[in-house]
Amino acid sequence: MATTSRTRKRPESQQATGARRTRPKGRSGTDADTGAELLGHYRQMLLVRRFEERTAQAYTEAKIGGYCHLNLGEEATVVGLMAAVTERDYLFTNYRDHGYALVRGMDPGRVMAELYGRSDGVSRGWGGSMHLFDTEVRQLGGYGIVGGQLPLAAGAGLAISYRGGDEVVLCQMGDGTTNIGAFHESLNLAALWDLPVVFVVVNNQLGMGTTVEMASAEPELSKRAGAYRMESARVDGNDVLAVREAATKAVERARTEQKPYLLETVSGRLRGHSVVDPATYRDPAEVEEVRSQDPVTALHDHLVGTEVADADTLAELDAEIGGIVKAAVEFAENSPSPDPTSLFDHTYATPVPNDSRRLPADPLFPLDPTAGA
Amino acid sequence: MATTSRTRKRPESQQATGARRTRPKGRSGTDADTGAELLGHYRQMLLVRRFEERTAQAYTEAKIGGYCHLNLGEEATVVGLMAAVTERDYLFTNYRDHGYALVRGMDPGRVMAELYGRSDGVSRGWGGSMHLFDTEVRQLGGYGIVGGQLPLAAGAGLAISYRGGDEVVLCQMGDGTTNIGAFHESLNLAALWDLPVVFVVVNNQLGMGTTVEMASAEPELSKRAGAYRMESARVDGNDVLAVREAATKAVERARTEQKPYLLETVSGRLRGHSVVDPATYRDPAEVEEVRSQDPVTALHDHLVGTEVADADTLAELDAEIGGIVKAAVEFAENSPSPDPTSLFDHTYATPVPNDSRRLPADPLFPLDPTAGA
Amino acid sequence: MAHISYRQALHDTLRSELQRDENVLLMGEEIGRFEGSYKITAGMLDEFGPKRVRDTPIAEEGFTGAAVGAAMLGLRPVVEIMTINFSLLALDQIMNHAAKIYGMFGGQCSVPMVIRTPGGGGQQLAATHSQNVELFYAFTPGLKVVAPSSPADAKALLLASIRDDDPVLFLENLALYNTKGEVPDTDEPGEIGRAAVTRTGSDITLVGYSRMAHVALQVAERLAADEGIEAEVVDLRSLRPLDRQTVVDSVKKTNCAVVLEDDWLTYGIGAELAASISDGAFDWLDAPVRRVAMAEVPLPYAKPLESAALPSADDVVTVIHQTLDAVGRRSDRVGAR
Amino acid sequence: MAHISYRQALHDTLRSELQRDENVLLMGEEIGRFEGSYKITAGMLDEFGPKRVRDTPIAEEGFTGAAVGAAMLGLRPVVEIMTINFSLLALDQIMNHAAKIYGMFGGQCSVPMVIRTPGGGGQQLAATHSQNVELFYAFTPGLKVVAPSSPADAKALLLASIRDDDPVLFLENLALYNTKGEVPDTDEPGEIGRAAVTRTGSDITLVGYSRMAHVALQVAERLAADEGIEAEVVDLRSLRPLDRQTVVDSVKKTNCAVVLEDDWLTYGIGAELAASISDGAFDWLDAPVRRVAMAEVPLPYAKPLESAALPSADDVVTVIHQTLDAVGRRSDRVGAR
Ligand SMILES: Cc1ncc(C[n+]2csc(CCOP(=O)(O)OP(=O)(O)O)c2C)c(N)n1
Ligand SMILES: Cc1ncc(C[n+]2csc(CCOP(=O)(O)OP(=O)(O)O)c2C)c(N)n1
Ligand SMILES: [Mg+2]
Ligand SMILES: [Mg+2]
Repeated sequence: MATTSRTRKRPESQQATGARRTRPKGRSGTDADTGAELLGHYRQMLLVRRFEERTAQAYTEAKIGGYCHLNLGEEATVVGLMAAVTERDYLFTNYRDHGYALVRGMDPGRVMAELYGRSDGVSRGWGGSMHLFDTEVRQLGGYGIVGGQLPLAAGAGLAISYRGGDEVVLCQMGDGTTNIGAFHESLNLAALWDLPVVFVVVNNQLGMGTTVEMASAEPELSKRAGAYRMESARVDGNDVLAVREAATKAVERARTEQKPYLLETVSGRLRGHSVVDPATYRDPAEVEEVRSQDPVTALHDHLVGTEVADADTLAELDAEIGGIVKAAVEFAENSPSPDPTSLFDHTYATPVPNDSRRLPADPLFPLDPTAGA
Repeated sequence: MATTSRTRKRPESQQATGARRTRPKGRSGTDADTGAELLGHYRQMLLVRRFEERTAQAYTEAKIGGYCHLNLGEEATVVGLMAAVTERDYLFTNYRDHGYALVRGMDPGRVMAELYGRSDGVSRGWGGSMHLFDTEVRQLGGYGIVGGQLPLAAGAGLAISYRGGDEVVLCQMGDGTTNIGAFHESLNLAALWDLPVVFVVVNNQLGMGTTVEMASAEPELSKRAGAYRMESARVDGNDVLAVREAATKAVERARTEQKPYLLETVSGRLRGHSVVDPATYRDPAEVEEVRSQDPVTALHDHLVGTEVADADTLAELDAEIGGIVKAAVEFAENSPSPDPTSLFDHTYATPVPNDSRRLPADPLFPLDPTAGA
Repeated sequence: MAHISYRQALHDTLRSELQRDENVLLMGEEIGRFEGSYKITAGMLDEFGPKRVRDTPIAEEGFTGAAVGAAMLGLRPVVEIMTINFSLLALDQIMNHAAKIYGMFGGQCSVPMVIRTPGGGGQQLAATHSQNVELFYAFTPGLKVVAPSSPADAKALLLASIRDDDPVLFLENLALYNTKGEVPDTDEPGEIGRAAVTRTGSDITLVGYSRMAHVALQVAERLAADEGIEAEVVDLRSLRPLDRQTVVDSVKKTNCAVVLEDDWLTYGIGAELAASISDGAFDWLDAPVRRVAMAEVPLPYAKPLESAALPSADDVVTVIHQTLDAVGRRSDRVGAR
Repeated sequence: MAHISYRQALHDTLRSELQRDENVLLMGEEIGRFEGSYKITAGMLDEFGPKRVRDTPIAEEGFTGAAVGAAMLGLRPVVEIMTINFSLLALDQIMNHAAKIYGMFGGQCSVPMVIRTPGGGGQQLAATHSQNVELFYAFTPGLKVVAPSSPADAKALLLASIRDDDPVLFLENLALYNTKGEVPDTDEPGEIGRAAVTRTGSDITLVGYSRMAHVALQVAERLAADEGIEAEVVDLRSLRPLDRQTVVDSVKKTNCAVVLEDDWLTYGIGAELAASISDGAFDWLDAPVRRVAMAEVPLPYAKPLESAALPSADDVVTVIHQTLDAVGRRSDRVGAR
């Protein structure tokens, strides 16, 4: 199997913050250790922020096609979650997956190349924005069918448990996803079979334009864990340390007790559902509220306020990140498009006779050479 | 629409017990009113019991085909539930539906004729055991796909609510059904949209051979209502009055407050999952336990013990019921099989050109009359 | 007559049906506040309110099944499933419930509902979001399946679908939403179950539906202009029931045919057409019936791969040429190459 | 060689594969404690324990998807879906996940799993429990679909399916479980993607798969004995990939064909066969390719109605006679009627 043991490079999240952490003393009393960690988190959040902003631009320049969903406003959640898992853990996400890929340690150039549909893309150009996959960092796919990744994650947990491993599966989803049948079936299976899966609901308070209250009879989504006797928690998704702490607890519990967990992080969506959505349906006050809680700005100000870093240092960091994003775009621009002759390369892993390799105008049977001119 | 207003005969359940009831004083202190009610319930339970026993026999005589699931052991639940709804309410069930049909007021002969696949059957022989349907008594189908009836029931509730009606939908299901996606989606919709639907889990403690504990991470199934902020209750399904009381509360709440409800009744299955299942997987002690709680025997003994009726009277009643069942079988035996020429009568309600009415050997196009001999 | 887009025709028709019949209601994800993923229902929540324009949770099986139940009690729900790919999640409710309830209960209860859903590929939506699975519905007795290719048919068939007492799968197409055409002002329902000859010609028959009926017309015009080849175009319009006779009658005239489809070739919709033509016009056919269809792969995201996999107008022209070559007719007409 | 039933062949093969490979596990509803709805897995829970023979809740989408996820990490789950009707509830996981993951992520991760499920009708199970929807899987690139008709093929193809790195839909049939045949003792996997000529003959080609390949053989023997008509029988064995060449080669010899299928006619599996034969053997065919299939109705419960709707051996004989009449060959052989 492609997804089993290999030497792996240390993912970005681990480089910055180390595998096991203790809870920092609290937001106000930031000590030196916590300060360094927070700075590391800030760096990653900034990477997501700048990458996504650049992605939006590339989309409007028609460099990127299809559907494209950004993590803008979810940076603290993404980084907090990724800080809680180790490199041997597995990750499944929905289609809103760029940030996870970056923080988990995929090369930004290869992520951007995927968005560009190039052959150096993490999914070789076959997946695009919604379908980032990299065996190396055990990110086993972004999925475009709402809820589709949940049974898969339960199954990955089953494989781990079957083999007696101590890896954990983190399965991300949106708030709207908690209303689909697969949510129910997957959480029940995971709880019933004691599978090490942490289900994370990234509650950005909207489906596309649908609010949580319009879609979920129980709008405190973490409470739904009760239907499966599953432990759960709800945290502020704009607070990277709160997310990290809650996720660490969930992951460790899954690892040591082989029990699933439901974690809800509450944050906001800074833009439309996808790049093309102007989100005119949103109340300006609501948008203002979300903006006022922008986790990147907030952490910036906190770092400066607690004197972990001064504004100039952070501006330098921003410039450095800008360079990484620019290089990613250049890498993507220079990567070749997949060759049409590779169209039939990935239908099957085990080749079989009579597999169709016909292009749309190809005949089913050789044309009669005697006919016509 | 077939299912809207018509004159309806009073269903069996109403004949016996009247539409609104007050809680009897308790099982031990049976007063006269309650005694009469209980006798009525006993009569219905006995009808279900004897009908199902006769059905099992007919199946072994190969008079009945396909799958056939009996309500043996669930008589108190069936009768208690049917006593809580009025004739204007709607009923959806799973495939284990004979008892509901009888108590709801379908003619036993026409029910048996359906099991026999005859043209006088309630579904004209098209449905069989699993698919009893009768517009007259607003029993809108038994359904063979586990969970399939739940979205339908939510939709019926939607239609009532849309029109501002005060009917209630009662939607029966088994314990195993609480693990399928449709359960989650339907309960969420009903709660979200304030639909007058009472979901009833008839917990007979088994799927086919699978126990509740093997299938549900939360084996107290009524607790799953919490995921939808829905009210719920769990009652002894062998106690007809307890079921009736709990169901009445749920139905009245749905009717007056337009809120769904989840009611769980706990009883047992006296035989295999279906007529052909010898249930060898069951522990003899478990079977003995279920037998010792046989609701028909228990109510018989209670009626005698409280002197509501003596054993002879009940034996007479049994004989009378025997006659009804015998007549039902005779009716079924004498009912003609549907004519094969009616095969294409029920594909569409609105006829359209080019609809296929071909039998398996019919040509797509007229055969060339000049070819062959 | 008004010259409007396919999208507008759908929008206007839904609106007028909501006005006409209190029993009609719209249900679906994001159709209200978001005004529809493809904006077919723009403005309708404001005009008709949340009772009649109902945003649903993401629960395809649940809300589609709820529409079936509501239809059993006499409402006439029009469900939007955002794209046909997501309809797979509702397939049990569509195939085992909507399509079965009338027959399985011996004709006691009809299910008057419509499921509107767009198919389509070619938007770089990748493997799971670019499928054309109308086959599954077209295969199912008890359902009716229509697939209009023009704004006028979109209107006429939507009217017919909403007023029909059976469940109708109404197939739209992402690539058609912005196409324009003349649409009558009157509310005249079309006839479900009839194909149309949308262009007459005597050289070859092109058969298609939805987007590919549109492509067939374009190709036919181009061939007529460039090469003097006169293709007859049959737009199926209805996939179930299927109007084989109109197709076969055309082929009896032209003696050859090419089938255009947007789905995968093997077992696709076109297989039935090729089989039916080969049967019904057996003695008239001068060449095998060829199909132009999607390459049989999970559709890739990258544009060059996607383009290679999807049937194009050029592909259709190639296959028409090869077919006319096979019957020896093209060389007659355009001279030896 | 052992003379055993199709059920026994499946049972024995599952058992030996569980013994051979620690990564193989069985999952499904009622396969353990209940020993399987159709008893294929009888005794296995006792022998292998609940870790490897896993009873699941009623949650087709959930447990099928879980098998996909487990396969992504290298297990080789063999899922039983009780009947193919219930697979509709898992269709999204099968079609959008199992079948897509290898291609959609650029070939990084394979999905080595098997979904075993029986089709069938004719057991008075009524409309929702008597459908044959293998078409949906056969239509889907990324899946492999096999449909053995004999105990020997059941064994060989199940071995191949379990050892294949792609998701395989393994179609069984209720009516075949008790049929018997010779089965080799050795564990030799069959080849997915190849049809077999199971009887040679020169008068007409009969094409079928699963139960209908079995019926085709019976009909062929009967015709040979009663009328001296020698039919060649092609058992497809694999629906995806589809071995058209074997079918067409046969028809080039016999010059006519009848296709047998258990599903509905319009858009059914047989449509592709009729279309492919009509194309590939165009110049050899002496009569249209006819299909014998299920009447296009929700299948009724009552026996006389069900029998009328289902294709029978007699129906096949009728259509063979008509086809031979059409080519003028039957009158030659059996004399003018
Ligand atoms: C089964 C399915 N139904 C509908 C859609 C269309 N769709 C894509 S994203 C989305 C909203 C999802 O909301 P949420 O789960 O909150 O995730 P978010 O986008 O906010 O991250 C919808 C309805 C889909 N992709 N899959
Ligand atoms: C979707 C689906 N999966 C599987 C089945 C097969 N099946 C029929 S009944 C049954 C058990 C149902 O158990 P429960 O819900 O407890 O109902 P009970 O039979 O006990 O009344 C199963 C698995 C089915 N009919 N539909
Ligand atoms: Mg959201
Ligand atoms: Mg049960």
